[in-house]
Amino acid sequence: MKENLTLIQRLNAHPDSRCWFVGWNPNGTLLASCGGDKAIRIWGREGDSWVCKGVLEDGHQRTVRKLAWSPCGNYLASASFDATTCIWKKKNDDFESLTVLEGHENEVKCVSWAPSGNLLATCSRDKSVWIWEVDEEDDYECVTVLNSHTQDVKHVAWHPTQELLVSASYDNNICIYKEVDDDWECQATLQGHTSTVWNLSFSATGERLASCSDDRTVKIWKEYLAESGQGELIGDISWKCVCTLSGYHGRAVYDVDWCRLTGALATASGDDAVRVFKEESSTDPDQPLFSLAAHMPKAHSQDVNSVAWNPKEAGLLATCSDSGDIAIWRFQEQD
Amino acid sequence: MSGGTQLENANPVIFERSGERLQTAADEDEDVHDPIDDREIFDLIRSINDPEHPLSLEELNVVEQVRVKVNDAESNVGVEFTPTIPHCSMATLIGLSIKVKLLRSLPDRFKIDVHITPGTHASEDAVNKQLADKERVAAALENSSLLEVVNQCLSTRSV
Amino acid sequence: MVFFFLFPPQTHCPTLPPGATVSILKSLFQDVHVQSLLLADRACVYKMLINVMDTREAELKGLGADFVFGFVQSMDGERDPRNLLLAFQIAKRIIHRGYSLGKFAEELFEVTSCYFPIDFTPPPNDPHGITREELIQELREVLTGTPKFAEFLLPLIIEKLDSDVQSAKLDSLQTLAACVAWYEHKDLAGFLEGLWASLRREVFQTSSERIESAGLAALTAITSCLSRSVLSSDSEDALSIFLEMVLNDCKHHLCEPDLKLVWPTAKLLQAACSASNRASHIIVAAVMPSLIEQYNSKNQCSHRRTLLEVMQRFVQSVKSSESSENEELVLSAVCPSLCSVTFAALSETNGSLQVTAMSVLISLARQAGLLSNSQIELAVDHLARLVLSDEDDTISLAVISCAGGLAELHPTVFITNMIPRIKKVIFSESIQQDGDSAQHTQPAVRQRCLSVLAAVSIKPSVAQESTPVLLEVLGAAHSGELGFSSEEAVLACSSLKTIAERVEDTEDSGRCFHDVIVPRLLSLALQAALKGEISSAHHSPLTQEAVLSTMVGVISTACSRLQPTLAGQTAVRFVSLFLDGDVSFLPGNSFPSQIKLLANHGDSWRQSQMVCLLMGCVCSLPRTAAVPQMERLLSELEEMSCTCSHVMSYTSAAKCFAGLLNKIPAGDFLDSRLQKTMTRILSELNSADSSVRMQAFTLMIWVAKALLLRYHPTCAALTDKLFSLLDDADLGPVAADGFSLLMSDSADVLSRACHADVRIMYRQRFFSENSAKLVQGFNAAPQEKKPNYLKALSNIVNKLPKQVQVTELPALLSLLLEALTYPDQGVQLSTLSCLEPVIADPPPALIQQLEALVVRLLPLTSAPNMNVKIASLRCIHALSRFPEHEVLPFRARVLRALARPLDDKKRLVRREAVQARGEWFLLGSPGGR
Amino acid sequence: MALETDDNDMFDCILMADEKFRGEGYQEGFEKGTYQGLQTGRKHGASHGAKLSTEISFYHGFVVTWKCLLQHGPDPKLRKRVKALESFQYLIQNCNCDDPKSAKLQEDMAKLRCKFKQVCSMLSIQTDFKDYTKTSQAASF
Repeated sequence: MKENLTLIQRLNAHPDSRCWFVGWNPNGTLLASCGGDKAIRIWGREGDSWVCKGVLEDGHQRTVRKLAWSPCGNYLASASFDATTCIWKKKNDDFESLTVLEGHENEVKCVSWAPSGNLLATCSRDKSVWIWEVDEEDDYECVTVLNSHTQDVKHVAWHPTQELLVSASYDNNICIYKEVDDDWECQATLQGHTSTVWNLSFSATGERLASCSDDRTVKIWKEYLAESGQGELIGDISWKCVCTLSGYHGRAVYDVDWCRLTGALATASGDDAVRVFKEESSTDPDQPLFSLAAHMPKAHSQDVNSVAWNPKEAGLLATCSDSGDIAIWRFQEQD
Repeated sequence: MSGGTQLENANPVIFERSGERLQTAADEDEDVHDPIDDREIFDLIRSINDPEHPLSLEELNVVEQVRVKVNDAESNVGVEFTPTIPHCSMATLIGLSIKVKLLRSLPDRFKIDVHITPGTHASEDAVNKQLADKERVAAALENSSLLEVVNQCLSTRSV
Repeated sequence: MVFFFLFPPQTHCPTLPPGATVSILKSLFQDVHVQSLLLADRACVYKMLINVMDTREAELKGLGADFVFGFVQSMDGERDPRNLLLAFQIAKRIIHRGYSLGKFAEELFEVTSCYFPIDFTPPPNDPHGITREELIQELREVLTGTPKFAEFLLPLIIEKLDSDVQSAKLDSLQTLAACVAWYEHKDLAGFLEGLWASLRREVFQTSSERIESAGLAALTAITSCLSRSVLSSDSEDALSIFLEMVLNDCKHHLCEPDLKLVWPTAKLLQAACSASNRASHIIVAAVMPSLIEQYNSKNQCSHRRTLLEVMQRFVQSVKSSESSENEELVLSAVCPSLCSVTFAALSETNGSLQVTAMSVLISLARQAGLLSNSQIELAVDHLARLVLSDEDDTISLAVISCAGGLAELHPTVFITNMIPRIKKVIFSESIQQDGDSAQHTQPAVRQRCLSVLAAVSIKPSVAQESTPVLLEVLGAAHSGELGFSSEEAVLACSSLKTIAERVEDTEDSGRCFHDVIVPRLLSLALQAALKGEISSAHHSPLTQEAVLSTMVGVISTACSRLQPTLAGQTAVRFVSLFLDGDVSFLPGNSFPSQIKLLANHGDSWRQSQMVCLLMGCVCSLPRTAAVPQMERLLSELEEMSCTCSHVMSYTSAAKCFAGLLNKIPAGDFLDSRLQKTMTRILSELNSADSSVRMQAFTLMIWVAKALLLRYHPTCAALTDKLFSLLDDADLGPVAADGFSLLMSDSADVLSRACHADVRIMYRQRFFSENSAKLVQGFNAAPQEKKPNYLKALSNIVNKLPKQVQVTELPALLSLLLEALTYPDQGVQLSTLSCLEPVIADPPPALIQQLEALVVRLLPLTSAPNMNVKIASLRCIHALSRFPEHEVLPFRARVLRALARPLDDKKRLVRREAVQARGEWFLLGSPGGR
Repeated sequence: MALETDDNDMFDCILMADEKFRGEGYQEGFEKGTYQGLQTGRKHGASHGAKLSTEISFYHGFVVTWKCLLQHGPDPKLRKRVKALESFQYLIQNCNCDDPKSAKLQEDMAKLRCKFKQVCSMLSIQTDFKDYTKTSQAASF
């Protein structure tokens, strides 16, 4: 059971530093990583091994915390502790810095692109979430500043199909935002975690949301529409926690990623392990059961910070760690 | 922080430094494996300078050997520290210094937890949570003014 | 500028008619505005003034206060530090040579004090090399020079103490301490409160130790000033009033339950207390009782220990009066309760409390005539109990030193009480219940007893009692009674040695060793040797090398301290014993008639190795003592060293030979003797198939050393031979090690302690004469021989004083760096240990080699051998102090490399790694460096 | 009789004195207390009110000025900005600062500050006058 997560390659991606994040481009050909060395690295396949295709340096003065590929795959956004967000544009095989989004008072913790590609969300320790609008000529304009959290905002993520934004925070809560007559509002606040919520990931359809936390659990939230059933009925959407994965992780869970192809749920944890959970087939959607499908105890020599399923190649998994390493895994199901 | 400004707790009780660890024959013996033990961890942190007094954390009894727990085999370290006064605004800084000292001095296989001794500080939970948040610790160490204070706490050259 | 031609600085001008000086000066002061002159000309004026002050003092004093005024005007507004130094000198002369200040005291003060505190920092590479310290010192001597300044200076100091600038505080405090030395009570009276307030603040809220101690020193100075002046003062007692103020502000801190501020308070009060006998009386009376009461009321150990330490410091700081006969002692009132507290603490279970208590005990005992006999008895009882019972090392160490201290002050109690008890314990033999075997006192206890015996024997009277016990132990060990181990025999010997070193050198202590101890040792050793030959039953530990060599230590220490007559006798006895088997002076006779200790006994090494005892004696005697039958002695020793097959025997013989040779006065006898030996040595060494090459080599190296020490020319021939041997197939490595023997002091022979003829700087001399040869040899040598040269090199450089290393380093650096890459641990270790001090203060040549240095050092931090790891880590630690811009580029690399030793299996390695890595982290980081 | 009563009176006074004085003492104390309480309360309220109103009026002035600057311009970009300014203005006007007790005031202020940040960003103004919005200082992390 534990053998079905196999290491394909290990890359010393950010030597003498930590690697904070790894992310695949939409068609799964490129992997982007960033870390404490203020650098962004682009990795691509050559033959059957992964090699560094490029390094994006001196875009930021401090740690680059997270990255986001635009849905079209031609833009890369980077969030940094230097309080700025940088937009990089792909020029054939190279990337060039397009603009720098300023406004946050301190560390920007996360950036995320809406499915349409017209909206960009950023969040920061200054407790605010900003939404930016992108126009044809690559101009970015802040359309709103949201202050629904009382603490450091750790993560923002967009719904895969709708213009729905979720954010996770040091205040243990998750907020869900929606645009109501061209003004963004916090629609719901999901409470349940007992410590910092580090990361969020929607299921393929977006009716379910996975959250992971410093409280060493992963929670699955499900959307319940108001009685009338009509989707467009604005307001009183509600999300309920339908499942809590506890007792699996030895320390904080820093990242969770829900594979859009297989539905497998991968987690990255401070206990150096990478785990994959599968939903038991034919379980009640209101009380789903997830079981540990794979567990790689010493996946990295230090904390695992990020985990990402390849969007096109089912079972291909990338992880990264405080050790500065990136690891590429293959997850095979065995019946 | 600076010598000139009025101290929050101008007159702390001063405790005596414990002597150097006694060396045993085993220490000299190539073949013996000395596990990392509580005293060793304590020796790492006891000499840290307090951010506002010209004294070490040991002399202020902020750290004590009994509040250090290490498990070499399982690679984890737990340290509890006791702020000199329950409203000490330096608590976070002291905790940060301890954490950084351990990060710099221990093999990276170790998981390091630094907490305030239960019931000894007004905003105990907040401080503990902040110290446990590695993202914020990392950010703190990129903040030169914070890093400066921490380095001064860790520097061996006397102020 | 006519004056400058008239008064060329530093020259006397007798031609000048009397009175001319005065008029010239007058017009100078009137017509010249000095500060508008050029720097150099101003300097000229000052030099001229100094000059005339030295030559024409009387005339100048005739000018009266006008002279002072003139000077004040001319220096007013001086900016240049060089000129300031001159101006200050003039001011000093004015003050110290009693020029009348008239009504210009304040002016003179103003014009100088405006530079206080000095905040001058010399420009980089300043050619005039004027330091801030010079200026501070000069100015201080001016300001503190006369009580006339008191009314101006003291307020100024109080003001400056408020400054946030640390250096200003420090300077003010030191100036305060300095000026008070000259003042009387009346000069201080008005400012005491202000001064005290500032001092208290500085000590309570200090941010640096230097300021704290300066503050305390100032307080002491003030207190002693008041103590002085009170004798003359008519009405109120200034001292007690001041101390009352101090006590009122402080005392309550000593009584606060949570001991807040105990330490700073105690320090203040102790500073005052140490100022004078009267101060001690007042403070102690006011403080001690409440401290003792506090102690008894506390039950938390850490609190008690703190209090006890505070008390100990007070006892220490008490100043006993010069004429203490009739006066009652400061502490006599509190002594009883203090003792009971101390004894109570001694019987506590808490170790640190006991240790503190012992330090109190010592400080009490140091107060002459304070402790009563019964109290000392009691103290000794406690110590004895601790020696016999307590397992903890720290405590037993403390006990031993405490016992030593007490025994020096109160020997009798130890003779009557301690020693008998210890003796009883050492030789006690209790049968276990199950009765299978005789159960002796545990080794640990015995060891402590033996060390205590050594520690307490400083007074001859005590030694008289303690040494017999130790000899008895050896006797028992020899005859195998009571199961004494050879370790215990060794310990007994080293205790004897300690006594031989520490016992006060008196007629009868010397006698005791000459008459009793040395003969007894000899006879024991001899019995053991002979017994060993016959019965193979019980082998006496006294034939073991470890025991013998410590015995040598005893004998040589004893002999080196003998008075001439006794020395002569001893020499005769030993020589006749070893040459003619004369055992007459040995106790416990029953020796066979025919003993020939120096004859070649084939395999009977037990007798032949006895020669080391001979060495211990004849090589350590004062050079005045004549050694009889020298010629015969030398030839027999040479014979033995070249023929005997037992390592210790032939080595000792060689050492003994060398030891004697070193002291033989230069002349034909010496040269002819040397010739014989040289030819023999060389012939043996040159015949490749000789069976005794090793022996010959040993003799050679020791002879070489003997000659090297006394700068004897023949030495060169031997060292050349030694160099050539570095290429020798079998002797190569030994030869390399030989160099460390040449360069290092040997414990038991050829040392200054043994009155050997040791010239100063013989190492440097040897080095400068031979380093070139070494380098050539290295370059010429075949690859597989090179290590020998490197080892030899590091052996030599290792022992050189640092300044020599630094000067010679450039020539050798490449070799040393190469040495680091050789796998031989010995080479690595010695190279590292000689690199470390050089790195700590690097010459330019080294900085250029930085890259190479780092490349070679880093791998060594994960070497197999822990000492190599430690040494290399120390070097890397030292590297972090190189100029920042030089080392910064290596930071990441070093930090990465040092991550591994952090997880080393040896704690000592980890410790070094942590320290080194910590420093490198601080490099180039804000607040770091 | 009279005497007696007198006596009683006298004794009464003496007996009662204690309570009487305690009562008076209490009264005085109470009044003093209330007065001082009010005083400090007023001071506190005043200073806070002042802070708030300066902040709000600053925003107001800010909006008005920028609207003037941007008003007449066809450029769609400008329009957006004006729109943003208008919504900011709307918030300012509907901020119920007349009721200091209401929790809504805090909400509104939060909204205002957010909007301010957004507008600044839109107008690409270096908000170096962050006195109102700035929350963190150097030593925090």
